[in-house]
Amino acid sequence: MTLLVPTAVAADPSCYSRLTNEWVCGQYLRDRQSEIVDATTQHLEITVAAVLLGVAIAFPMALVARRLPRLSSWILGVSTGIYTIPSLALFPLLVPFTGITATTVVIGLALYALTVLVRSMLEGLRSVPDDVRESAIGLGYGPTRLLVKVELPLALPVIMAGLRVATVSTVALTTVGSLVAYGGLGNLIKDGVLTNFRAELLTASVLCVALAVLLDVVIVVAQRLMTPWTRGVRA
Amino acid sequence: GDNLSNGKSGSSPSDSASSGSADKGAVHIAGQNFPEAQLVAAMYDELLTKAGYDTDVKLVDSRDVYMKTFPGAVDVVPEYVGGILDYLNTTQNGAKAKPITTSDAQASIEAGKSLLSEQGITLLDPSQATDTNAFFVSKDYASSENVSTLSDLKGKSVVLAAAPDCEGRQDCEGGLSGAYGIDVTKVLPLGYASDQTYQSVLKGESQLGETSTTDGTLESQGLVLLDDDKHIQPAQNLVPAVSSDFLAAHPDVAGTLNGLMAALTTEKLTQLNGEVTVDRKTPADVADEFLTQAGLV
Amino acid sequence: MNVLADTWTYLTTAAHWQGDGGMLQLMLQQLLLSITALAAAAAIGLPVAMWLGHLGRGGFLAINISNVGRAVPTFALLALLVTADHPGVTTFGPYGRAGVATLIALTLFALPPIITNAYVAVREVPADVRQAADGMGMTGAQRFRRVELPLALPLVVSGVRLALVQVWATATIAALVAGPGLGRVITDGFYRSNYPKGIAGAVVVALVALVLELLAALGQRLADPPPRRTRSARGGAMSGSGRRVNEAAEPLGS
Amino acid sequence: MDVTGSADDRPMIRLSGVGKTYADGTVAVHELDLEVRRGELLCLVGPSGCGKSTTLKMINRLIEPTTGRIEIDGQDVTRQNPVELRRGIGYVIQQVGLFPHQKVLTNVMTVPLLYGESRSVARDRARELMEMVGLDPATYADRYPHQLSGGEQQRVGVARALAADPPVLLMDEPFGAVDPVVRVRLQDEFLHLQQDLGKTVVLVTHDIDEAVRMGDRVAVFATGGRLAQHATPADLLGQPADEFVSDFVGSTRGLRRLAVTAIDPRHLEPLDGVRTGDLGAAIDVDATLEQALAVMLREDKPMVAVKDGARFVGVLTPNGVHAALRASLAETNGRAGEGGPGGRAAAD
Amino acid sequence: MDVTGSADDRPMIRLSGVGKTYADGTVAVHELDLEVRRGELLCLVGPSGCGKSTTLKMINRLIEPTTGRIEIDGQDVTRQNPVELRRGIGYVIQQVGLFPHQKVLTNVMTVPLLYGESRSVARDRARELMEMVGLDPATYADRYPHQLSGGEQQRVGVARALAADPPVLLMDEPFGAVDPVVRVRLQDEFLHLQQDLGKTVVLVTHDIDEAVRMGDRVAVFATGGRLAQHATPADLLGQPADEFVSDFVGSTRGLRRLAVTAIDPRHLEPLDGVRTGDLGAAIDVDATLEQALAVMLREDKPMVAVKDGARFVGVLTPNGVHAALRASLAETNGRAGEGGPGGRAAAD
Ligand SMILES: Nc1ncnc2c1ncn2[C@@H]1O[C@H](COP(=O)(O)OP(=O)(O)OP(=O)(O)O)[C@@H](O)[C@H]1O
Ligand SMILES: Nc1ncnc2c1ncn2[C@@H]1O[C@H](COP(=O)(O)OP(=O)(O)OP(=O)(O)O)[C@@H](O)[C@H]1O
Ligand SMILES: [Mg+2]
Ligand SMILES: [Mg+2]
Repeated sequence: MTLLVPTAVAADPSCYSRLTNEWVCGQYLRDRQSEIVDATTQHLEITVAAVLLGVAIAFPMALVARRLPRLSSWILGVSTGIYTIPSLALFPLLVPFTGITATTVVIGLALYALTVLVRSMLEGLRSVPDDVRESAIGLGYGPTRLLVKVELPLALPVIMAGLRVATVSTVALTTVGSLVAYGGLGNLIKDGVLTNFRAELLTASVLCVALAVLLDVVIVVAQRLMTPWTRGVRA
Repeated sequence: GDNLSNGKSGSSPSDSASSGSADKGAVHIAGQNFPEAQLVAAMYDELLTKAGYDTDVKLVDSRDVYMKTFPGAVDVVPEYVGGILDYLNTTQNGAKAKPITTSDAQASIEAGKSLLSEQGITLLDPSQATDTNAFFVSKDYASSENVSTLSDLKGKSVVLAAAPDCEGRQDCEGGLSGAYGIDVTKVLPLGYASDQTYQSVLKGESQLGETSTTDGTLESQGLVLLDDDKHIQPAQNLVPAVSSDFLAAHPDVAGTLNGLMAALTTEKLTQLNGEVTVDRKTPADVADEFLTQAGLV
Repeated sequence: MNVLADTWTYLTTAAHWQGDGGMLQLMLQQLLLSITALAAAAAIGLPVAMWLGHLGRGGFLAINISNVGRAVPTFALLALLVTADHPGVTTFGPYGRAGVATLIALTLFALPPIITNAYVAVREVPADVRQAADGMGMTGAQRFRRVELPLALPLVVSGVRLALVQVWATATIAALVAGPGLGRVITDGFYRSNYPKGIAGAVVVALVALVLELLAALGQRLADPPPRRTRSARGGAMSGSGRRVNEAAEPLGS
Repeated sequence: MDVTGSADDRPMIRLSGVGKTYADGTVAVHELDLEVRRGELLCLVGPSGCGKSTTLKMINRLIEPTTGRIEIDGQDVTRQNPVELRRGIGYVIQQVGLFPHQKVLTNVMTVPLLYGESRSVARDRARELMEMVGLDPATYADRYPHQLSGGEQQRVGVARALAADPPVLLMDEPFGAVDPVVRVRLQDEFLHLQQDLGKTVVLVTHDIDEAVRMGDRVAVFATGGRLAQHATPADLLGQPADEFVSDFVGSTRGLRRLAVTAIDPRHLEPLDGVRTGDLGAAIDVDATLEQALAVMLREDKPMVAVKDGARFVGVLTPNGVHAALRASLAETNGRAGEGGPGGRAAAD
Repeated sequence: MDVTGSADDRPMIRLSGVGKTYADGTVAVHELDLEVRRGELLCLVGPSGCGKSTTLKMINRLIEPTTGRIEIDGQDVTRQNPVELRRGIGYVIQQVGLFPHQKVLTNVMTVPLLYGESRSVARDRARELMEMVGLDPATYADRYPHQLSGGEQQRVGVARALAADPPVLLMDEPFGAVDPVVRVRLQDEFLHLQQDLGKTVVLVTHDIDEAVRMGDRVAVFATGGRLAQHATPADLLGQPADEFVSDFVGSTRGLRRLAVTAIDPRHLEPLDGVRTGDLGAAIDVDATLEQALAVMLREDKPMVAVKDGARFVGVLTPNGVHAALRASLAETNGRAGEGGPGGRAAAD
């Protein structure tokens, strides 16, 4: 331990050394640039993959829930139940099947996203005006086409609202992937918390926020583009 | 997809310098994700890469996770003698099983032999470097209460800031109250060597904090380690845990890792830890420096 | 499967429930924490979101800003908050160690679903209904209270329901700062490889979540009696037959 | 258009140079000048998409005009608080727009409650109005809008707008979805109401018969929100301002006048010499030509006796009806543009 | 009701004992027997809330009947795949129900695309139909439904239903929100279409004039979904089955017949002895009585010459019109219930 002091003096402590430990530190950004970029990329990839997988799972669940109203409370219950499983329990449960891989994280996060996604899809579909649905059915739309061509587009505002919440939640939740080494920025955050590494903690947190805002904007822009008819509906 | 890169994996920056031997195939290293484990894993990584292996390193939050795929998808783990044996003991024999570890490393390994072979795990030579639980107080408390060993706390009432698993354990709260007769009024589960634990002791919310013997940050924070004069800590010597099947196929790994174990001492490890946690050098850099100095690469 | 049996034993052992630090007490503490955080989020989020929905603008920004709070992992936020001077780690009444920090983190966590749903719900009230209300001389507030709010209510409540369940599940995080709640049982169990205990904690959390969900659903139904069929009603006039339309469409499979 | 007349009191509603161009460049209303007198019922008719609804919505500021000025009771509406403005103006929206979350009775009670009426007063008034629009409260009060037929919904909408008893009423195709029997009932009820209470009403309809029957005056719009003619029903039928109006009013517009033209004693033939077998029921001299013809057909007789009180004043034959119609048309043409008595006054 | 006639081919649509009771106990339709012949246009009229829309929706299974059996082309509809069933049936919904997320042109293209038409063919067909309903594609194709007026929206709905060219069409008040000029245009276009293509059509309307003008036969419903009369327009006007029908058809129902009764040479007066100054334009012997009267009024003449081809066959006076009307009514009464030629055929 006596070795510490000379080392510190000799190296002229950087702004992120434990002795100075500044919140904002350009040196840190430079020294760990590749690590930060890698973590951010991984974070983004895992988040996007998880949300997409979540949508893919939630969609059939919402359809079943709508078609069989008696099952709907069960389906919502299951999605809620899954959300309450601690990641501490869920990830080790998945590891024997999927190994210590990003897949594990993606699956886990997709499952966590179900609560929000299933609900918003169900609610979105229910919000479709009945006269529109009736005219479509009357014109000979089969259930699938009705869903794809009429109900989904009209459900979009509500579904997209759910997707926005699910996406930011997943950005935040991706950090629990550090449990199995694939936490993206979560790896840095975890380390930052553990070792009181302020620059690392702050940088990674800010990047999380930036990612969330970015994805949110992407979704909103996509929604605008996909729902041109909503513009100017209000007088 | 699996192509997602892991920030902490990959080989050390220096490995392109020296030529590797013939390609010997892949080795999967896993371990826990705290500074010392990062450091040791980085050493394994560099050594095995130099030895011609294609390495990948996955550092996870808890032993639970990698033990699900070790041995199997994971071949090599930087372990601690007491840590892995206790884990195997409790998972095989239940949470309340009688501990098989003692403060003697070799004896502990002997005691765990059947458990290890059952699992298909081989422990290589333990290092003399050891990293056991340790307990600290603030400098102020040490001087005002005049304590330097854990025995000095006998009969005193303290709040303990420690890992969430501390309560009842022989090497933690159990031993402190049992063997040392300390009155632990409350255990705050703030983590092992975590900043929260330090802060709690520094602020006086708790008097005693849990860390490791190789903690390189204590002095700089104004904290002092208390001597485990009754040796309640089981041996926690660093030891490479290797899949028995993998070892049979790649016997040269034993030599490579045993060499590293021989070169490490507790003091060295503490110093290297300090470079990682205080100076915040990257584990890979610190590992490389050490391996070069020690002539291992 | 031994683990499941042990979990059952753990759950059915009275001693694990009783007394200081027993699961019952931890559960109540966590409930208190969750409900307080939810109430705070609702008190902040609902008025802002519904007002913006009523105006029909500004929602993007409100949702986006509220998302910021949720984008930071809750444990990181908590770690940041406890290092601050205020709210810090000081004990806050029944909310325990770092109570204020925990409440802030959970409140920020609960805001996005509440704000997002409430905004969208009010915004999506059909234009002809809105216009009829304006045309009869309702003030903005009256239109809001008499027309938009009742029509939006199901979706608004659904947002709050969602937030409730999520906050409850996330409140286990208080264990990280030695705060109260069932998180302790879970972390303790999993970190000490005492799986029955950890799973028992998780099971209790899940069960309570379902009970909360059920209660919320009941409350929602009370606030919104069945004949109203609100969601279909918001769509327009044909709800009854619309429903039948679906039934009629069902048998042909997809 | 000098039909604005020499009213000594100010008009209740005055639009001057009002125009509306939608965001996409569609000109819905163009430079519109229009006055509605106090207590008058003005019908707006015109082809689909000519800007009738837009005009109506500009009056209660649901749509803001792009140009021009709208006054109600001498006050510029843009200077008024829109909420207070609308409180004085009942509004029946073309899309009906019932509140889907409220039962029928509650829908109708909405406006009185809004104005601070007590629940019981509002409920009584709502029940009364439901009766008036032909919806038995016992059956319909507790239904939700989606449980009603199209025409029933529309009637609820009318009842809702009437519930507040506002001095000005804007109605956008209020009877479009109901059958002729109910429609005539509603029209009559409404005319009585309006005469008793002297409301100022602007009623949009695409049914020229309805316009002629109900309007004190009728404003005919041409596509693009141009005012093509603003006249009494009789003048409109008798002397369309241009080809557009005459086309719009229809080639059978002369026959439409049957309904609004009173029997003229000058076209009666003397009773003497009529075979009594040829006479069916007698009608009153105040009746319209249409009613006279209807009686002849119902009785299957070639003529009908006309009485003034108890006294027979003559008989009317189909040729007499035709002559009366021609005379009435000629008369209108003669006094071109002079504000005569409304068609409705004659019809009542 | 033996008006179902002696058609040798099976009816296209047959309802037997069909009833619908809604969940809350409302009986919307009660034991209804009704047949629609192949290629026939049947109008359903009746007071608001009498079950017209419900009946229509039961035919394409948007509502399942509580009792009875519905056949289309001899097939029980409940045995058929509803989607396929509906593909063969065009449907115009009373609430219009345009797809708010699609532009006008896309709305109209919907059904052809549904049937696997290529985009370009569908687009051409949609443009054609937009022209037909009087909406210039250049102006309207790229608008969203909320940017249209009420009548414009309704017309898009009609165009959408026609786009698929289905053999059977169900139309629920398709022209209710459009002005008379456009309506007559639409009605004419539609009648031509139907005659050319021989579609079977059930058209709900509350406008008795429209029913008389368009229907081959008219079914009058009474409240509660009872069928009060099912007859040709001429029969309906001439001989209402009961008081309810005659009330519903209206006291001026005789005059309505003007529009559907052809000139009868028996009621013409000889040309000789007529002052030429009294004669205006001549009309064809195929014209209706209403057209004859309109000409007399337009020309302000007491009579009109009637030609058969190039040959003058006589003059018609108002008295002659009246006599012809009476004769036509008497004739209908005489052959009570006998399925005569439709009013429309006579009107064309
Ligand atoms: N979902 C429902 N629940 C209960 N009653 C209903 C429901 N839908 C319609 N009705 C009632 O059934 C009757 C028939 O309704 P329907 O819509 O068929 O009438 P309609 O003849 O089309 O009338 P309109 O000309 O006014 O559109 C009405 O009295 C209506 O109130
Ligand atoms: N939001 C809009 N954007 C663009 N054009 C519009 C919009 N709303 C209406 N229009 C157009 O303005 C014109 C007038 O519309 P308005 O609704 O006033 O017609 P209207 O006279 O009420 O017709 P109808 O009798 O069919 O209801 C129409 O051509 C319509 O297409
Ligand atoms: Mg309109
Ligand atoms: Mg209807």
